[in-house]
Amino acid sequence: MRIVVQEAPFDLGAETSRFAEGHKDQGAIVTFTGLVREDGGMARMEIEHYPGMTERAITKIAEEAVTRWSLGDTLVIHRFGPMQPGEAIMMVATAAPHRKDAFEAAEFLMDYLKSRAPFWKKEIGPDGSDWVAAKDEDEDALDRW
Amino acid sequence: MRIVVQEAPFDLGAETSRFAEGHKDQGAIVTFTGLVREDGGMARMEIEHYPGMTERAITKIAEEAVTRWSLGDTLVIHRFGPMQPGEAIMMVATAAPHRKDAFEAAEFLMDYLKSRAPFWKKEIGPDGSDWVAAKDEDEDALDRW
Amino acid sequence: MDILYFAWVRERIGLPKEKVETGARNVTELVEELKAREPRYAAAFEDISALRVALDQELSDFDASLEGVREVAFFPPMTGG
Amino acid sequence: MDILYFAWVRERIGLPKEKVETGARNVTELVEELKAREPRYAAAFEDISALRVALDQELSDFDASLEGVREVAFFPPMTGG
Repeated sequence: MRIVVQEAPFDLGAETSRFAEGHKDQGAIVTFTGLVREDGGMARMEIEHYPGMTERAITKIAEEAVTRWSLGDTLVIHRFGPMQPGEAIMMVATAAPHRKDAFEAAEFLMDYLKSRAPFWKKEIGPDGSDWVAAKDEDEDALDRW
Repeated sequence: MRIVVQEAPFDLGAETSRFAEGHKDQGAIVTFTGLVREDGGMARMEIEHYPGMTERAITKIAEEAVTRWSLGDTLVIHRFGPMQPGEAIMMVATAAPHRKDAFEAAEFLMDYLKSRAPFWKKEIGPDGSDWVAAKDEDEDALDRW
Repeated sequence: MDILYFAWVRERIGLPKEKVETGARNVTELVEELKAREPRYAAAFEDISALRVALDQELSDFDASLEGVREVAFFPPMTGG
Repeated sequence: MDILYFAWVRERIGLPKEKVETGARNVTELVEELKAREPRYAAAFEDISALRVALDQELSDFDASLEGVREVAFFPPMTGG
């Protein structure tokens, strides 16, 4: 289990390679990557977080995933601070003997990271800035687990 | 939509980077990678396929995914021929505005590639070789779509 | 008509591809013709439920018509991914 | 007791962190004390249903006891991922 909370950009390809290289005994690797969408309107994004609690919350979520599914390993990288459109905000990766476990665990991690890890997104556009509002559907997504 | 059927190994990290780079307008990228498991018993794997039908079948599956989910793009790479333990057999990638679409479409692609694309795996061990038997659960997995 | 065999079907029959002249109207009739030829065909087609068939590179059924079909392929259930 | 504010709660109150002396037994009582201080607190805590609270870095509830708690954090629903 590797959990990284950092301000710096990360290299999605290199992290994916490194994770897969380390899990040749597993068979199935799933990754999810969240990008700052390049849709023309937003100049940049800023993510605030709660140092200390962030790492604890993500660790708890990842530990829960490991107890629920047969997983070889899991990786979570989540950035904070300013980031540009097109940059990766975060990624999760799961390695498992079977694809069903790898997929479900990755979805579980994402659903919980969305609503239970202390990050707050702010979008900064040409006319000002706005905190991203939490969506009811993100809270509802937790019900399935 | 990019579909690649090849004998040569591919670089998972580079393919993942390239796919994400091309979809900065999407927000969510999911990848699945299947590896030849390094479990000590198997010397190598060989995958036979049905040239011509393979590309048609994968294209049909990918086109179906695009009609069912809101997807920016999809990538399928599948190898045939001999491969060593630890090597990647195949990968799929999906790009979507929302994570639910990216995840579901990737799972759909995997479920159909398993049972509807004409590939056959043979495991070659120290004491001989065996064709991998299809699992009932793989056929059953199609029922959910 | 071209007939293709893959995986253990190919191994049992001992060849990947052959041309046949047939009056079979559907896949089941073609299978019966092939089984009558030689024991290796009878062995390969012994349990039809363990086989799949594609007509002109589209997955199909054993009761499908062969009218206009140029390429028939027999193989075990796929194990890709 | 340390009180931390994040995102728009921090912006409305105008500071990220402060120390308070309080006799509040639970989070709701603490919120009432803070609201009584100044309009900017009243504004930040106007709609409690739009807020979340963490006690010593664990997500908690507004009726939770503050006994032994050293750090309380208020923030809007998280939007990570």
